[in-house]
Amino acid sequence: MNIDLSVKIGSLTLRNPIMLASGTVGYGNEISEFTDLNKLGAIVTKSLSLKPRKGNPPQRITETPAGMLNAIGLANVGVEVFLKEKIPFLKKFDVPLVCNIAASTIEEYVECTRTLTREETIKAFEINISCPNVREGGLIFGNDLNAVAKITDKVRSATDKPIIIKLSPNVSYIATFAKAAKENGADAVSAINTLVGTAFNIITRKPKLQNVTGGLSGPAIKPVAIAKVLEISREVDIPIIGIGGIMDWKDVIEFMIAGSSAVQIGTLNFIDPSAPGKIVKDLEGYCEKMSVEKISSLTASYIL
Amino acid sequence: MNIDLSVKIGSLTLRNPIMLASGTVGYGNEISEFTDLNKLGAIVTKSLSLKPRKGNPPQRITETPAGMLNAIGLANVGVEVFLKEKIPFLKKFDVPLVCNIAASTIEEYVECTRTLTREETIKAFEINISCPNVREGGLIFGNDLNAVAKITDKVRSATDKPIIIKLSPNVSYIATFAKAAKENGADAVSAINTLVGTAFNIITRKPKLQNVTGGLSGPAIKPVAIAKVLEISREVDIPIIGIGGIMDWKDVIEFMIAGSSAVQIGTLNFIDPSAPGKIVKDLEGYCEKMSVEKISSLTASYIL
Amino acid sequence: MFILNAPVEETIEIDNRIYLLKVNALEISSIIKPGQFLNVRVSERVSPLLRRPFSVCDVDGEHLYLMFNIMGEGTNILAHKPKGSEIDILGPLGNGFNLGGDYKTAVIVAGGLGAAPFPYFTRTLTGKKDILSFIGGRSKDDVITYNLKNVKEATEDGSRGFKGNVVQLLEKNIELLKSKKIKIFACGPTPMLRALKSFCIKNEFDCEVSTECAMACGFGICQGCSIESITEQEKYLLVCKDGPVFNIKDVVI
Amino acid sequence: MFILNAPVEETIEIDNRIYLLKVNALEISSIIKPGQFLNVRVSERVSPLLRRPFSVCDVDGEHLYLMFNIMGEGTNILAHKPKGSEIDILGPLGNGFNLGGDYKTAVIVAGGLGAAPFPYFTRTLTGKKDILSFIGGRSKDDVITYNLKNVKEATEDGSRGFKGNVVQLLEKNIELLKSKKIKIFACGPTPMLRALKSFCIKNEFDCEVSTECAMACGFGICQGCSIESITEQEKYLLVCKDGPVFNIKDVVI
Ligand SMILES: Cc1cc2nc3c(=O)[nH]c(=O)nc-3n(C[C@H](O)[C@H](O)[C@H](O)COP(=O)(O)OP(=O)(O)OC[C@H]3O[C@@H](n4cnc5c(N)ncnc54)[C@H](O)[C@@H]3O)c2cc1C
Ligand SMILES: Cc1cc2nc3c(=O)[nH]c(=O)nc-3n(C[C@H](O)[C@H](O)[C@H](O)COP(=O)(O)OP(=O)(O)OC[C@H]3O[C@@H](n4cnc5c(N)ncnc54)[C@H](O)[C@@H]3O)c2cc1C
Ligand SMILES: Cc1cc2nc3c(=O)[nH]c(=O)nc-3n(C[C@H](O)[C@H](O)[C@H](O)COP(=O)(O)O)c2cc1C
Ligand SMILES: Cc1cc2nc3c(=O)[nH]c(=O)nc-3n(C[C@H](O)[C@H](O)[C@H](O)COP(=O)(O)O)c2cc1C
Ligand code: FES
Ligand code: FES
Repeated sequence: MNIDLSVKIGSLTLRNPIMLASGTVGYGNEISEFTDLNKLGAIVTKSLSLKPRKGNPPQRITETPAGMLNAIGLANVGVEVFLKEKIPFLKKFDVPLVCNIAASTIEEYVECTRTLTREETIKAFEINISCPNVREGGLIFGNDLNAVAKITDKVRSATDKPIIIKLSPNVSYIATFAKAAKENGADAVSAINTLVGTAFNIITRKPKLQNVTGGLSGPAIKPVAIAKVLEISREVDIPIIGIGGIMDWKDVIEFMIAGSSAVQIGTLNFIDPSAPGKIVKDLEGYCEKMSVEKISSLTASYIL
Repeated sequence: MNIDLSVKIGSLTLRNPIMLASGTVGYGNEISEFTDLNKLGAIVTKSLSLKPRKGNPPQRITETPAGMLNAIGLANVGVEVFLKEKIPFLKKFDVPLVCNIAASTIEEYVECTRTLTREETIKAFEINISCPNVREGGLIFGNDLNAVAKITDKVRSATDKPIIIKLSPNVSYIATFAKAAKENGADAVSAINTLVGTAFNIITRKPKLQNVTGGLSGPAIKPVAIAKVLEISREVDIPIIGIGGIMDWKDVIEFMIAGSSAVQIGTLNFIDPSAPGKIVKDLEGYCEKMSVEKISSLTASYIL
Repeated sequence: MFILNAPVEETIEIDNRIYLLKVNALEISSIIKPGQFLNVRVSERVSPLLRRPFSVCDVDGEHLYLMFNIMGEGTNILAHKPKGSEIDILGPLGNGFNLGGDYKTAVIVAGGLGAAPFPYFTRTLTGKKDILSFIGGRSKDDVITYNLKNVKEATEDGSRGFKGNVVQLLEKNIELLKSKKIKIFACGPTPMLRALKSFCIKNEFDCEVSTECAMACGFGICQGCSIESITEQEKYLLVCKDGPVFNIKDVVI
Repeated sequence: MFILNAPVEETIEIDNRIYLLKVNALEISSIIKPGQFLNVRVSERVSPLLRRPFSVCDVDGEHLYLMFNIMGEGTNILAHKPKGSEIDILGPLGNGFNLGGDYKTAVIVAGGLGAAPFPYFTRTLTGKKDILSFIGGRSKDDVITYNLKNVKEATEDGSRGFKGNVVQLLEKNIELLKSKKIKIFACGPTPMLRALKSFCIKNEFDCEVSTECAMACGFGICQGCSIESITEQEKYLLVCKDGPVFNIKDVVI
């Protein structure tokens, strides 16, 4: 059987639905030792800001039941160094590169996008409005419907490439945010970023993370992520990239059934950096066995 | 050393901070075979509504990574049967009984409270505005600040006993809800109820729960619960009952450090119904070892 | 009801992929009845989180036997419990089969792992009633006849015994069944139970069935294991407390 | 870097509560250097979720040795890995000790489990440099001298060797140390490293230190293992990639 694993995110076609999530693969070099990037759907860079960011002081991560908390604080090399030092490596691969952008002001989002869009290796933008570990300019954009609308609109004017808005799960109704993104020109949304969480050391009574709170990721959040994907899928007509706790091909299928066009693999990369490649193979096996000719037919195939 | 495990929730004094969470111990009889109720801080009944409720059709529960989803749908015997058939058993114990109330309208909350408050065995009310599995009257109270304010105010007029508002975690800023509860006369808040989640059967493509979505509980949600407790503790001056994923005495200490005056044990009762009693003993051991004379001194003892 | 750490005495793979776990638990073995079950904590860790329910398969003095195949993580862990380790079991739970009554022949009807409760059932009833066992499976590897008596087999692919499902095998033996004073005791997959229900109603056979569903607690506090009752419309029954054995007429299968 | 399933050949409790795990992993054993580490997946299950980092303790042909004590769930699982099972290891990771340079005597300074990397270190340097080992612990049970050479011991409670901490023991031996051309190689708890740093700066000793911190990936993609650099203010260094061995002057401890 001829299996078609390709999926579409707006005008962008991916050879399969497996993307690597922002912040969990750096700029691609380390993970390329374990997984053939050319076999993946896309890779998303660590969130980039206009200027380099040092990130939060240590301790930045801690394990929790079936999950982990991180408060990296968007440590990144900045747009300029990225273009000069990271793009040459990424150019060597035939895999769509999605640039994730994080900023403290709307102007910074626009400026980053405008600068990066000239680089042809970059095929799309993912706009991180939802990082729970940075609060600058007094705004937590991800929880503010107007901010999301405005950022989407402004970034839309700054590039012709597909725009993906990465949504925060820490809101009452995520679908309203997806709707605002769509109405302001986004091509897709990704869901979800991490949940706000914390943990304390019971001896020192201090938070385990220097930043006090962090973002919860990993299998623990999977049921929440799938519910958010389903909520968006039922209420808004926009491609969804499902993220949260994916550990194997079965989780990928579950996310697709719930409404995802593609998925991103995050925390799993830390545990098994060869997993993304394996999952692509497993998906092919599944489609063969279940006679699924086009994997994209699984998207939102739920029976409620 | 003389260890004082007692804690106060408004005017209510508990002999220790260990309460049994609503919906995870029925009306107390089955669990009394495994844990001596007289040794606990308090027990909270399954949510009661004015009339009996059949609850959701099966399948109602499913396991998830380090957690479980439930969509019981507030199955309960109703206020009348509760008073007639369940109270006589509960009367035999010397443990504060907290009645949890769930309703579809504000009037129903008031009516339930008014009826139950006459029963002297009942020492306090926990108002469940946050059940994710029932949507009647078109409102999901837990996500509506005005509704929470109004329910608290009306219930306040219906009883002299302490009122605890059980908050939903599925909101952007839980502290604003705690504030509304406080300003309208609540004596305490409990945090958190379950997170909205779902899971699909990848063979049938149907949700694993007949109700489609359910409430996520268990260790998976602990970091989220502790962050919500901390958020309330930092912003609102009201006693907090911490709930979410407690598995042992260490988790209890962590919740107390983060701001909880007492805690509730939920999912753990299903796994080890003798655990609540053991945890009380372990807490005593901890206090002895760490020279903590009054366990209540741990509340909000975080060092940020 | 007891919660106890039972020493594992042996884990035997009795047939390909079918395991028998032997544990030592006198408190429970001395009171448990056929059709009752145990809720087993397979791990101290937070995953798998919930206990796993298993019928008592057999009892022999202080020993309890559980029978299972590897369905997922929980049963995989159980199958590899080393001798000498302990497992945390909670039981006895639920109502067992009602063995009394005015019948001469107990007719066991089981599909696949549905055979699990019947070795103990057979042991208990031997000498008191006649026993006839109708055991089905998809193919010969799925037909479990361990410690059963007077077995007639059915396989859907015809690889052993009658070709067809176990209810069709009952139909084929309808004259035999009608000639005796029987009561049916059944356990198996839902489609089998549905067919059996029609069969029993049509032929007016009394039938008790052991049902299965997802469970959290196993002893009545979570309300997770609801099953629709035929007689009571106002509430669901609980598989763990009101069952797992029901009269087949009383519940929606 | 390799990810591979390494067969467990032996788990030895070498001292009370100190375990030595011997695995077979030629790809890694043939290239790993003293001070490098492995990131070990202790379980296939979702809890514990993350890998656990361990220094290479010793190498012997195709065999790798890890040394640890039971700190929590992960090390508890590792300590009980049965012979013949496999563990998933990722490595070699990080930069090892810089063994070269213009010194005659390598001075090992370790506290508690900080001794873990030094058996391999000692094996590698034997015959090339003189070695002096200063090993400390709270009490005699915490002093690990397994496969070390020329050991001087310190315990805080005085139950073995010098009474005091290991840096005080260095102070006591300052004349000896000053009389030789030394380089210090250290690993241990943070308070020890802080004291050692002052000591080295004061006495102008060159010192490499193997640091520890919480890690998710171990190979540079999560940015979780940041450590403050003395020289670079604009960014943090990564313990897993830029370390775990640093010159003690270069990082904030
Ligand atoms: C009262 C009762 C008695 C039982 N007795 C036995 C017995 O004697 N022998 C035996 O092998 N099994 C028995 N079961 C079923 C057994 O509990 C499940 O097979 C077991 O829980 C699976 O656990 P797991 O972690 O291996 O699989 P999981 O990873 O939990 O699930 C693997 C697959 O099994 C299915 N499954 C999970 N739980 C159940 C369930 N309760 N019923 C049916 N399918 C399920 C899941 O949907 C999934 O497809 C009984 C169940 C009940 C309720
Ligand atoms: C580069 C490196 C090399 C290491 N080499 C060794 C070694 O050779 N031998 C050895 O025994 N240990 C070593 N460690 C520490 C080891 O990784 C931890 O002891 C282990 O991860 C604990 O896992 P656990 O699941 O048993 O404990 P957990 O349940 O994760 O934690 C138990 C306790 O240990 C503490 N802890 C957890 N991780 C670390 C850590 N990375 N560093 C310090 N404390 C921690 C926790 O705060 C907690 O108090 C090394 C760590 C690093 C970063
Ligand atoms: C260590 C770490 C760093 C992350 N950094 C970013 C980031 O820079 N930008 C971003 O949009 N998301 C970031 N994320 C979120 C992930 O992209 C992803 O949304 C989240 O981890 C949930 O997926 P998972 O459960 O598969 O990890 C980060 C996650 C982790 C664990
Ligand atoms: C099966 C089940 C039923 C529940 N029913 C109720 C309920 O009726 N009313 C209520 O306020 N909370 C109910 N809860 C929520 C718990 O009281 C508690 O807030 C939640 O489970 C988180 O705690 P845990 O992680 O310790 O279980 C229920 C939880 C579970 C798992
Ligand atoms: S399984 Fe909990 S009530 Fe039946
Ligand atoms: S541990 Fe992940 S970058 Fe160092």
